[in-house]
Amino acid sequence: MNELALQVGQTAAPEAMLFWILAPLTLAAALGMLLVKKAVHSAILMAFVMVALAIFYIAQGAPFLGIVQIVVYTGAVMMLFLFILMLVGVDSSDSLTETIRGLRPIAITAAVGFGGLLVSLLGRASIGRGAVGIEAANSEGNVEGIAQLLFSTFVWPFEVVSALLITAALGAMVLAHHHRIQERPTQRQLSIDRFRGDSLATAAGLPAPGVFARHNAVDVPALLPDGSPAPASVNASLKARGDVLDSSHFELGTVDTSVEEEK
Amino acid sequence: MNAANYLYLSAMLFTIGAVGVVVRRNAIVVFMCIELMLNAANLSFVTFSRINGDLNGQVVAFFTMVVAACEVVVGLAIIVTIYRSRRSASVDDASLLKR
Amino acid sequence: MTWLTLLMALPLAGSLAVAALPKTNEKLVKQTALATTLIVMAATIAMALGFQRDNVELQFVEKYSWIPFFGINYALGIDGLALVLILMSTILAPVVVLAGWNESHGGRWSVKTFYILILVLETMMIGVFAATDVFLFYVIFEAMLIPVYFLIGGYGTGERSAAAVKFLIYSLFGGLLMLASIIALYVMSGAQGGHTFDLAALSSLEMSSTTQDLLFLGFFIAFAIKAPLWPLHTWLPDAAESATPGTSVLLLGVLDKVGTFGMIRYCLTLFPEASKTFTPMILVLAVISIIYGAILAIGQRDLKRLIAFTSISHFGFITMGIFAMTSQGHSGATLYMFNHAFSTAALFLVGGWMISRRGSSTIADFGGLQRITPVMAWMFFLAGMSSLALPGLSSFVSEFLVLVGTFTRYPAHAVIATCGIVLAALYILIPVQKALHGPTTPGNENLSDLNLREKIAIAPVIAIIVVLGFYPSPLLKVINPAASHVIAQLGFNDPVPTNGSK
Amino acid sequence: MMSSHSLVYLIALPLAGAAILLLAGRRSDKWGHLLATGLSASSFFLGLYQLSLMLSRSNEQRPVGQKLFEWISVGTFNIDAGLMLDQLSICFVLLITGVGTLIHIYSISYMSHDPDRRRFFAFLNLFIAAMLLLVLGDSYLNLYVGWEGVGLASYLLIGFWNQKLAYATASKKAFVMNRIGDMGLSFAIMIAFATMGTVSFTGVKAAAEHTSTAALTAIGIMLLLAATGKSAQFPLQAWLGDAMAGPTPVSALIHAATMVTAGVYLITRSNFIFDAAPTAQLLVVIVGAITLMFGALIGTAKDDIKKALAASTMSQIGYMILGAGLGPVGYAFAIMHLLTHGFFKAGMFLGAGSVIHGMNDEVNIRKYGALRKFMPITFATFGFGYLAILGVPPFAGFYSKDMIIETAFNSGGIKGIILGSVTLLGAGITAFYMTRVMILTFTGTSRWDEEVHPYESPWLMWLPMAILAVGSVTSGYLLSHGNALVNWLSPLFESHGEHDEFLPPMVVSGLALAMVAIGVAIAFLKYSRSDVDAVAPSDVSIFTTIARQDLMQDRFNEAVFMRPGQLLTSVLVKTDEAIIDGAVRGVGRAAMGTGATLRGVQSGFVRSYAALILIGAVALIAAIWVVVQ
Repeated sequence: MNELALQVGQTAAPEAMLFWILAPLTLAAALGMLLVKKAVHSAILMAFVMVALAIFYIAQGAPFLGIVQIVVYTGAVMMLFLFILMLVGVDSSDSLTETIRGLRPIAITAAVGFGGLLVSLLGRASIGRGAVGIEAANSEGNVEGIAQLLFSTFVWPFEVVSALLITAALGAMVLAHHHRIQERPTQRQLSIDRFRGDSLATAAGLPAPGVFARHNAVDVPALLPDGSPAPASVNASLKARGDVLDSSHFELGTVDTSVEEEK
Repeated sequence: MNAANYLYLSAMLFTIGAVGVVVRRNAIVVFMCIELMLNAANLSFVTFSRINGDLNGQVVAFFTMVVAACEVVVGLAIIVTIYRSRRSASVDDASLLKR
Repeated sequence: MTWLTLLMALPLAGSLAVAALPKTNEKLVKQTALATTLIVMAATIAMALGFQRDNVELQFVEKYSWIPFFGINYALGIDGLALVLILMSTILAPVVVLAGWNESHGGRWSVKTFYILILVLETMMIGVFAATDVFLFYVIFEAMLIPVYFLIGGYGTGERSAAAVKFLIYSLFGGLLMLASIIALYVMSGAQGGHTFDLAALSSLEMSSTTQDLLFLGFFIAFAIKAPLWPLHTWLPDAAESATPGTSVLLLGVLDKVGTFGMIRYCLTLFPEASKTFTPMILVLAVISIIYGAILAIGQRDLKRLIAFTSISHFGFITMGIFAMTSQGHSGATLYMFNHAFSTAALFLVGGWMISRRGSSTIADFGGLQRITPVMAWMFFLAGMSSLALPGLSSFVSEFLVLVGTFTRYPAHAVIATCGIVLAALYILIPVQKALHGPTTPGNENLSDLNLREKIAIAPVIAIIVVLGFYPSPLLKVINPAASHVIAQLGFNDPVPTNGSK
Repeated sequence: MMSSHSLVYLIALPLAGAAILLLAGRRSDKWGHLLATGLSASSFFLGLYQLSLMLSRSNEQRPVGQKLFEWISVGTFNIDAGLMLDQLSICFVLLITGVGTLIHIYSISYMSHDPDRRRFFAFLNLFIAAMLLLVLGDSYLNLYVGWEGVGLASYLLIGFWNQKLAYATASKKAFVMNRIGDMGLSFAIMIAFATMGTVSFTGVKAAAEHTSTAALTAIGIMLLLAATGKSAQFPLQAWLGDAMAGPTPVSALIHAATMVTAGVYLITRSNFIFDAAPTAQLLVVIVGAITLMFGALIGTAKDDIKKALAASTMSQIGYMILGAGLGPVGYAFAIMHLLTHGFFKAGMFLGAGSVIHGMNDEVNIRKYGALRKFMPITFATFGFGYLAILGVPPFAGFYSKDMIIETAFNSGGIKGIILGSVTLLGAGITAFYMTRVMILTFTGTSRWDEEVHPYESPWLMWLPMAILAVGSVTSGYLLSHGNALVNWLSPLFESHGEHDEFLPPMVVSGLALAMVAIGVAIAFLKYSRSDVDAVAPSDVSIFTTIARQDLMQDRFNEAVFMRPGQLLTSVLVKTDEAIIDGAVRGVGRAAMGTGATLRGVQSGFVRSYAALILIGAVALIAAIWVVVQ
């Protein structure tokens, strides 16, 4: 092992300490991602891994990347993940039992083989010269160095990547765009429908939700004149989702019908 | 401390990501595992950049991040679309390729 | 003058013209196709008149660079062998169009498509015999499969799709082996003075005997599949059974000749040593084909399959003649290719008419046709006589030349092959008896005899069969120099009379 | 050899007749038969003209040749379409065209009620042309063309009424068995070319001297095979009896007078080969002897008049082949017997045709009887033929057959005694069965069915019979007078030293006549004294049964060749389907099976694809791990 390759030389002790503390934690977090049931927990563990990686970047003389990692990745991308998670249901937890027979042992065996082979290859690998260290390259500042490269050698890929970004943004919009199945009804059409409908009861429009004076949330049905809740006053999708509040306790318990009209 | 350690760490993270892609059914988790693999690769790039003493590795890692961002955007859009029609984010439910 | 390109361009132009016609005017489509094939035939004959028959070099040579990067040329040129085969193809084409006037109806696609395919096929038939660039040959060799595939699969009868697929895959398999050999030749040519696909240049390559043997086999198996040699023959009966008669004529008459043509032009020329090595084995296969094809023909119940098996027997003769390595065998084999095309064409066309009238291709369904449709019966009989090589008809000359040529060098093979002529009598006379003779069987009473169009179509074929039987010299004079040239290049001399001293 | 320009017309005239009649179709129904007869007759007169030219020249100058065009020429294999007329050919030319013309005339009347008479005449003309080509060709290959040509004509004519399946089968059988013989001719030509480098008669004759006996023997045996096929000799004799399915004039012309004698022509023509190949010659003699007995024995049991005559033909050709096999001394006698046989057998066949015609197509002699009174002319002409075939002096057969018997005895040693005895015995049996036919047909009581009213044939039919009868009476004397035929043919054959006479000619003649007398007597005793059943008795000895079945020839062929052949065919058809094509289909099925199995991998689950990618990556890294040590 001493003949070994990738003799990078001894790094500073603080870095070693950082590595040996953070690396196991990172590995544990990554493993945890696989093992936890709730996707949102996975996302949080993932965010931890990314922050840890950002720290490693900075420790290795790549402060620009480290910052980008935190800002773009942990900040934006992970937010996006969480956002989607919220959208599809943050509460749902996955079942970890395997449904495809034989897949898990195959995957684990393959992964162990893969990791083992990769590590052992790395152990044998050689680039034929000693490590240089990043200090010289960063002599004019890390950001400046990267900018130098990006706008000279890599300017063409850079432009292509920008086109890719725009395309991806457009693609996301196209994909997420909801296609109308029917033509959007015009006001005129709606009006005609109201009057030509089954009954004239809805001609004046649906009742607004909420119990006036006591409650005006959209998920509370309105009360009919006799005090019973009006189902038609709540949006159908809220009902379907089961998010309608019970309005029974806002009902008028007794309507005093005995009051005589004052003459 | 040997910089190669970062590479070993990177290899292990990559492997964990790969396993995650195979064993997890939730499309979003699968995506996160892919991100993990990409990040593992980035760690390698940064480490190689250090070993070689030039910034090319870091630039490539930068590009990787951009591409990963694009991929996440499009991928999540797809997940949302699928979820909208199937009410499920499980990759196993989208097995129409077979038929 | 660029005769050969002109010949290839004419049918292609005809197919474009057909393509431009309206789909509904079927008559005009057919007339255009017929006119095109007739023009091509006239052009071929005009070219043939300018052929110097004693010149063994390639004539009407053309060469243009096609894919310069790989040294691929569009190179054409013909010798006596190729000329005879091109003549054969272009004479058969109008006959097929005229004879199969109605066979394009009831296909999967339109009448128009049928004739476009036929005309495109004709272009390739000319090209495959005229190509002198190995790569060009290969391209046309494979491309020819496509129109035939559609002709069988789209316009055939019975299990046409299965037969077409079997034909295509079988042929492609052979073609791939050949492609491997061609690439190997190309690579070797690079090491010996520059990459080329030129036939003449490739034939002077130096290679070890093992290499030569392997490459020879690549070519030979492709050709043995094409000219079905036992045991690679099983695609043919299926294809012939399913194809329309006209397609079968082109398939057996022309396409399969590419196999035997290729054996002479490519196997013998490119690999003289390997040819000698494999001659004993090939001769055995040829003899087996002769006898086996004949016996199986006797055992067939279906008329089209029967004719297909007779062809397997005939191809055995041709192959035997080629590898007998005598001038008689070689000339005989080439003449046999020409004659076989016409006798099989006659059999298939008349058989096709019989089948389309009766609505069945089972021999047992016929009976007593001699009394009901005398002209058709006579034509079938004559075609059959030609197929069994009756002296005085064209096939006899070629068959006898092959036998004599083989006997002088390989007496045992020739003796066994000669037994085939008895079997030939059986495989022709049995269907003749069952279909034409005997009392009229139910279902046959109202069959109509040949109409004028059919008579006109079959007349030239019969005329060629009869005239060449008595006077084959014009063809033999074209063939002989080419055949002797090949034999001489291989270093063979005809055996001298032994006076029985052996 | 002198050249002539007119030989081709001998063939061209009848060939043109055939072509015109076949191509003109129904339009020539009215005059077709006349044209055909006329063309055949003109060919005959052309033949006479050639004979007269020949007679006017000296012996050596008599053969003439004509080269028409170059037929096949490849390398050293050069065959011209050439004709040659020499002393031997002219005999055949006159026999073919002469008897042929007579039979044309006969057929005008015989076939007058047949709607296809024109086609019949076309085939007859085709036959004449082919047969003339056979005898005029100047090389074995040209002969071969005529050889198969007559086979084709024979096939067409036997199967003339092919709407009857049995007749069609008979024609097919004849063609196929002939083809076996033709194969022999092919072999002979191939061997000749391989060993001598030529196949023309003159070329082979010249080369034969330098050629080894083994090669010549091989050629000879192959020629003999050819001859047995065409001439219905053992072992290829079985087709001749069935060939009687054809119209009777055909039987007279093709299957009695001309085509079946082609084998004799071939052997005589190839004398230079057989003379130098004693083994082949011995085989020829053996074949002739077997066939002459074979035919004679079959003849004794046949009730069908034409089949009885056919058996007799077979037997008589056996005599000729035997004669031809006896070498230089025998050739001329074989030819002489051939010519006389041509007359009397054709005459008898025409007589039989006349009887059949008068008896409403009845062919069974057991249903004849007492026809002498109703058909006097037929009786007379048939009777002359009968006397001629028996060899009663001075009828034709006496001269020719006795010569063969004599030569057989004189061939020396034990061989001579055996052959002589066989020929004598054959003569006796011939006398027996011919007398039987004669008695059952013309004498005794009538046994025919009620509705039959026998009548004499019209003059167009009896005239040819009469002419042939004259021939049967006189030809023998004319041909042997002053050794006319022997001297005429002698330039063609090697001169031969005098053989020791085993028996004096008078003794041989006496013996032969005695045998004939015995045969006739037995027949008289058996059939003339007692009544004959109209139905053939079934309680007969095993020998009669066997003889009735043509000595089991068909059974033998069926058991030994046909059934195994059919078995082989059906086995091969199944093998081809199951094994060879099965292998091809197996490859296809294997590919599809593999696909079906691998299809399971395509589960549709993204994760299983991902797992596969992972496995692929592992494999890749493992490969790198192994390679990059």
